Amino acid sequence: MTSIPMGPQAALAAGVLGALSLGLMRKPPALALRALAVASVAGAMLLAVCSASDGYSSAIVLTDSKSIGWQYLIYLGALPLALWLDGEDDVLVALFLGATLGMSLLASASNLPMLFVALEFMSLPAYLLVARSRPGTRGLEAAIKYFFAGGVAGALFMLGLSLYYADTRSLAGSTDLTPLGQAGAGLMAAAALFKLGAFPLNWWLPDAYEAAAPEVSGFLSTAMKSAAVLFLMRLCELAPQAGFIAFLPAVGAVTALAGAVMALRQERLQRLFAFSSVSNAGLLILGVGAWAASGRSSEGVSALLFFLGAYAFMSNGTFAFIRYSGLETRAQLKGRGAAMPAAAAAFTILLFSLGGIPPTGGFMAKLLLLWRAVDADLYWPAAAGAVSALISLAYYLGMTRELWLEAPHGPEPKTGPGAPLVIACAVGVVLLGAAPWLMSSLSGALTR
Amino acid sequence: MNAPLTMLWLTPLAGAAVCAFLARYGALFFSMLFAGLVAGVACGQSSGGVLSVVNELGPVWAYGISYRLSADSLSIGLIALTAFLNLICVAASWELEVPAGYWACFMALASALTGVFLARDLFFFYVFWEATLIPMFFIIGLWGSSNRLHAAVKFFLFTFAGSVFMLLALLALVSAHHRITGVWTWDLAALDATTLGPVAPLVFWGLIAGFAVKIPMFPLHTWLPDAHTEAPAAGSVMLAGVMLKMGVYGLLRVALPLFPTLSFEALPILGGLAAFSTIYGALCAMAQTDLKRMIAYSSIAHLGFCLLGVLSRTSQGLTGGTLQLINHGLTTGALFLMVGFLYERAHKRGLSDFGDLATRAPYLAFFFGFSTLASIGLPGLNGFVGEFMALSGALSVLPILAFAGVLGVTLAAAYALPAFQAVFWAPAGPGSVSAKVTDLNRRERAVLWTLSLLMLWIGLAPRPWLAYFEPALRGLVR
Amino acid sequence: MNLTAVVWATTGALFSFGLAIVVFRRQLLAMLLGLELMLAAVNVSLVHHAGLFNDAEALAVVALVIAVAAAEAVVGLSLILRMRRGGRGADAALLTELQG
Amino acid sequence: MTAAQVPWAAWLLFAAPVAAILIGFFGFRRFKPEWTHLPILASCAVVTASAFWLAAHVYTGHSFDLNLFRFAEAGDWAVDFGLRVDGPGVAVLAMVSFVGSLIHLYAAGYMKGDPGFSRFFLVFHLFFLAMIGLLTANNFVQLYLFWELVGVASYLLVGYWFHKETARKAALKAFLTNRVGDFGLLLAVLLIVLQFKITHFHLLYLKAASGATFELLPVIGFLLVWAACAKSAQFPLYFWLPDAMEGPTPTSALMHAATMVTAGVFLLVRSWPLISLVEGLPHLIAWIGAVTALGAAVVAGTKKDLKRILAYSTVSHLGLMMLALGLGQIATALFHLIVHGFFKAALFLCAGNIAHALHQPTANVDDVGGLQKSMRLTYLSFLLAALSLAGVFPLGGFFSKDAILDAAWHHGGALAVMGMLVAAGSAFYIFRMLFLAFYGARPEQKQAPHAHEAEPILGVPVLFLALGAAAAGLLKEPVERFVLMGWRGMPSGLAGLDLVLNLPGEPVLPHLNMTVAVLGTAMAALGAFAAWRLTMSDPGFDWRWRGGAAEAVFESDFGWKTLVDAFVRGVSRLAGFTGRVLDKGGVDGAVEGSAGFVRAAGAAIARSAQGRINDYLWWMLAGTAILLLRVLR
Repeated sequence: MTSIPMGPQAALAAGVLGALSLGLMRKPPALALRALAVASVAGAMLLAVCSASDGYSSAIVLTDSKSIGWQYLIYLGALPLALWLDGEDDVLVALFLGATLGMSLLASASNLPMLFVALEFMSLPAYLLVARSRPGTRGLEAAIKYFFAGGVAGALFMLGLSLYYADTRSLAGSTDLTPLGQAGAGLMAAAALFKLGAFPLNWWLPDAYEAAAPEVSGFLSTAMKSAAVLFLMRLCELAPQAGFIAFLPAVGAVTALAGAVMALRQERLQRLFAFSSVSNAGLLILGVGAWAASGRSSEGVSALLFFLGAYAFMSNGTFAFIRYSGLETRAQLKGRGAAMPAAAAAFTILLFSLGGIPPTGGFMAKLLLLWRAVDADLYWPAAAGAVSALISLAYYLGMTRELWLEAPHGPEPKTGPGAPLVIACAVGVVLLGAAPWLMSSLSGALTR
Repeated sequence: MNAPLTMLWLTPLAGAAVCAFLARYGALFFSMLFAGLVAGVACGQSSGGVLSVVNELGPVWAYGISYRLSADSLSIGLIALTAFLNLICVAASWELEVPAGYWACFMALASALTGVFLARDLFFFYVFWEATLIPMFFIIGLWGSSNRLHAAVKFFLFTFAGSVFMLLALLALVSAHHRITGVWTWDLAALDATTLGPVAPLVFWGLIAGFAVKIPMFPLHTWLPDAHTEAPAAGSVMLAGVMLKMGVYGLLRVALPLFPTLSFEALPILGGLAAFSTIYGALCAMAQTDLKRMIAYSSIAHLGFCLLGVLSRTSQGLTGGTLQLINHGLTTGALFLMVGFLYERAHKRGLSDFGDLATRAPYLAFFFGFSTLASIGLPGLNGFVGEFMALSGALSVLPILAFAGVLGVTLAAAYALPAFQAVFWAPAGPGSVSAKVTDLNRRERAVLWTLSLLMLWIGLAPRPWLAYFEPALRGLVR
Repeated sequence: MNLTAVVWATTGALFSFGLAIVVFRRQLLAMLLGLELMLAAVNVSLVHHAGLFNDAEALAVVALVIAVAAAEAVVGLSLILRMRRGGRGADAALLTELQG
Repeated sequence: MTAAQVPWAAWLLFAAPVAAILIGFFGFRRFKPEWTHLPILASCAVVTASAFWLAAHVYTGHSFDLNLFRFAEAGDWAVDFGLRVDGPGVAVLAMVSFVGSLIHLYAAGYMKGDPGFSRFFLVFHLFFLAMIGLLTANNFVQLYLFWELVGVASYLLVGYWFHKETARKAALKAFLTNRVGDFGLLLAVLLIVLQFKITHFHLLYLKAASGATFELLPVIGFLLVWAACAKSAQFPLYFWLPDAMEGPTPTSALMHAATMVTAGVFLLVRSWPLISLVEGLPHLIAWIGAVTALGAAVVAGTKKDLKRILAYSTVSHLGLMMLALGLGQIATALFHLIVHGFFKAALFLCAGNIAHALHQPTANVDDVGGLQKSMRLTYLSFLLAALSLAGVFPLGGFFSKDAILDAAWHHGGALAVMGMLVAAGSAFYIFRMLFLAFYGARPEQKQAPHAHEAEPILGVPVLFLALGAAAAGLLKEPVERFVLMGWRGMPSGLAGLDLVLNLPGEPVLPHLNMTVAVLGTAMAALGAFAAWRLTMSDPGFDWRWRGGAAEAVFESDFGWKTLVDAFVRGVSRLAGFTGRVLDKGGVDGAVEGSAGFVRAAGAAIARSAQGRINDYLWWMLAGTAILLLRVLR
């Protein structure tokens, strides 16, 4: 297969343009818009596969195994939204594809300004997605909070970039850093941590995930989180001597704990899963820290890749269940298992997977990540990560208990679309758990 | 000869799937099939009972994780216990009006437990270990008694807490081993923990944390009374009968072989806790007013004896402690079943809710009394042999521990007999529900006869049982 | 006192000023201005160092930052306006429906 | 010697009871419960015949001891089970089987019509079987097995009338107290395994006497004594026995005469070669025995319940046996054990006949009086047994008691005085009982209107026992010979213990010492006279003195029972504290509390940013600042 330079990005950009063009029509055909979204994401995925063997590289973009792998993750996270988003709204489609394009660019960016541009390219549509995906002002409120926090993070990144540039005279990375450059790297890392939702830079995240439509939250928590992880990894690569790297495990541990602790007291499901995603982000940061601490080993990359892959199934699946079931709070979950057995069973599997119970993908993901931490002698952060998994299990089990073991009350909620997706995601995590080599050999074959 | 071992854990799992359609008939058929398979494998073992079948399908994934099963007499013994109690549970719950999931959960549980006892790759060991929690969570949560929800979650979280640290310990072990030898492996036989250096204590205590919760050892025991009390009768049987054994099995299979010196150095602490557990469990049992809770606390005491024996690392201690695992499964299993029968009839479990049952239900009284005597270590029944050998082992290593253990034996009568008297001998009080209690039916009697005869057999002629386990434990003798 | 120090002082002052506006003000539009100010402050330093290092690439970055700032302003303004139209004003302190 | 050469009689000892119990349990109990006693009585006959045959066999020098099968084994640790049919064992066995069989026969009449007839007989026979096993065990583990089985059977029998609260309490008390004693035995056995690696009596003694030092030996010896104190109802663990007469009378008779309390004394006889090696331990045993004998004799004189008087009398007589043991007079102790078995069984069954006549489970001196006329056979039996107990020449008790007093006299000092006082005390309480129950009919006593002689099945066994008690003095020489044979070598290749062990006071019974005989008889006469003075010549005395401080002292056994009760309360309070406060509140409280702690932490974090953008930004800046500080250090 011959590769097209920047093919995936081009596919997505075409999708954006296509969506906007369709929007010129008086009444844009919903089916066409949805098909366009799916086609763009799928096309990007296909083109990414094609570019795996001989990728295009230049001064500002590159194609390496990570960029390919992460593109898969991003498209995997985006695909559910492409399938289920509101096809009536051409702008929404354009925003979605635009954000995906930003992520895709982020995955390929090889220098700092490109990272910044990609970051903003990803973020700006995301703010609007959050604002627009649901009627009412809650989404707007969340988007404004998200916007200002993100804006400050972007500014901090740029300040860091300027400090770093002033110190190293390079926009692409350097090994030797004075305190000036260290500070710059630290500020840039803060921006990456913000995107991941590291505590205490996480506050925008629960608001955004709660206010957005569930499928959008799923998209943000999977595709965007994957992109942000790579963002942090690129920073580690560009500034291998940066002092923040040693600090990452601690940040990860604190985030994992704080996220789990906060999620425990949530009543609204989307907010709960938002905090759960914070907790998982903490594990990811820990994983990045471990990867960096162990000399950026390929095992560390595969662990992160696996975790994000599994998480793409788990998070998209849970948010899809929220959308499908129409249940908004934990109290509403009570006793609903019997009414929707298949989807609820799938949801339960996803919950167990999120809690890290074998034989699910979530277990393998946590195992691999914590193993990297242990392997890098990061015992305390690893223990904290394990404790966060334990705390998180309290609410995952709590939801299982409500779903199956308690008696229902109140009227039955109206179910929406999406049940097949929940089930597909559950099958996915079970496959990942039962045959974890599937993922590694697949990504191995595809990234080479 | 690879297939049988894989079949061993796959059969009940297949049974779980079939149960979804055939419910109790599927469960019965597959439990019998499973038991038959276990018997077949046991017969197929070489006469010495030593490790005879290794099943390796080659590395299935990176980092030395491989699918590796093996069965020595210790494994097969515990699997046989699993299969037997599973069959007993199916027979005992035969007339319950429960959905198909009930039977499926039991079969899935048997499968996971079998996996734990078969796995020789630590990764799979852990996977099976954790997998046992899921069916048990539903068994307690769906078919338990009034406070079942709290108990189910507490059970899951508490035991998970222990095993999370066990997992970290395993990871550290494998990593450290890799660092020293350059080989990634999770193979129990290949791992050598003696050269780990400073990581060794970390790994050891992490493993102990996981096992101690499961055993359970004071002060990590408080999940057990709740879980046992709330679980349905058959659930309690599997919980006490087999799941608690996982902890001791873990010690025998993983912690002791990997850390021969550390485990010995830790004897004062671990043995002390075990000995204390025997007294503490007995004292707590004395204070209980709920029959099931009392038996649950007695389990803590009984497992203390197993631990004392196992930790002593003497021939008699190890063998006796292991036999005590089986004994406890039979005896406590029988007791839990009978409390379950009572609960099915009267929906009460309090000591003061009953009375005069010896007159109303003589069979029940007979079996309950018999099992109680076995449980308090009456010589001639199974409990004595295990306790005696375990204590004999402990005595030769750290006499004060055995002293405490003997005190625990003494105290056992002080909770078991008053409880027996309150339920079976004392006249029925004003609020008593004894009138609802009918005597055991033919099926229930058959189940209890089976258990009782086994208790008697082990009690009178334990030698074949000991001889069966001894070769597998020989390597652990210090 | 060399020029670099002056530039850093200017950058620092502007950035801090912008940051202070964003953090302390409750008026959404003012906060947006503060955001723009922060990006602009960075540009001061970038332009200086691009000249110092004789690096055209950095100048390109300056242009990019301006473009991004503009895009940000567009998005921000649209959000703020929609919020006002939605009837909840432009006071940051009132946007607390989502919390916990 | 192989198992094939074991005489068939030895096998029958076990085969017959086991078969009888199985047939009774699976056959008669279900289909014809009122016939359950038939196979069991047959088994009694077989056992008795076998026991006597074996006694004769041993008497002619054919003791044997062999391991039959390996009970448990692990590595170099092993326990064998076997049979030891030697002098001391077979002597007691003969008495136990004979007396026991008579009691069985009696029970068949006594328990007739009881709703639990079948259950009673099965457990009763199990009790009997356990004692047979205990007497023929050839090692400590086997002995412990039957020792416990005896305890369990007694528990079930004492609690036989479980609808009565007193019966339940007494059963529990008996079992738990014995359990406290078993603590000693179990630990002793464990220590024996540890120290000697062997539990076989004979080999163990040979090893112990080999000259090597065994530092655990004193502990083992002490624990064995402790165990014997519980089973044989000696101070400080005697208190369960008087309550244990809550069971049906045949149970009490069997328990006091043959199967239960004798086990402790027998344990000490069996382990005598070990105990004698421990400096000072025999002396301790003697003192325990003397103190118990005297105290119990005094208390027995104050009791009103017929069976309770007899129970304290048993305690007292067991004390005498211990005294004899402690003074090294093993044969004397064993001889008294056998004689005591006869007269005590007879006395209990007489008390049972009285209660039976009154149609009550037990009889009180308030209830009866003047039975001499209405129950002649019982009276006669009681008289014979009582005279034997009091040590009146030429009845059995005279010889056995006299031998003990003689030994004490030889030892001199306080033990001699105590021995004499016990002789007086015994005569006092048994004559008091005799006078109160069979003579007079005092105004304070309820008239027993329908007291009538018991039917033959109740009367005849008693008479036989009483005759046995009277004639048991003849057994003195054989018992001596039996005991002597106990230390001898065995044809199966065991070296004689008498050669290697310098057993103190080699069991040669002291010859009749005229001084002691006269003095003992005088003391007995004194006791009898005192009893006559306080009952016959001052009939109201027994009722007058009660109710004061004196009765409280006697009722609480000089305060010891109060102490024990306080201890029991203390333990149960400790259990309550552990189970309800420490475990629920403390340990589990910490677990349950952790969830609340995590929740509170979450709430605290949430409170710090209540949805305001500015707060979010502050948090961001704080986080970034910390990161920068860490980076720049």
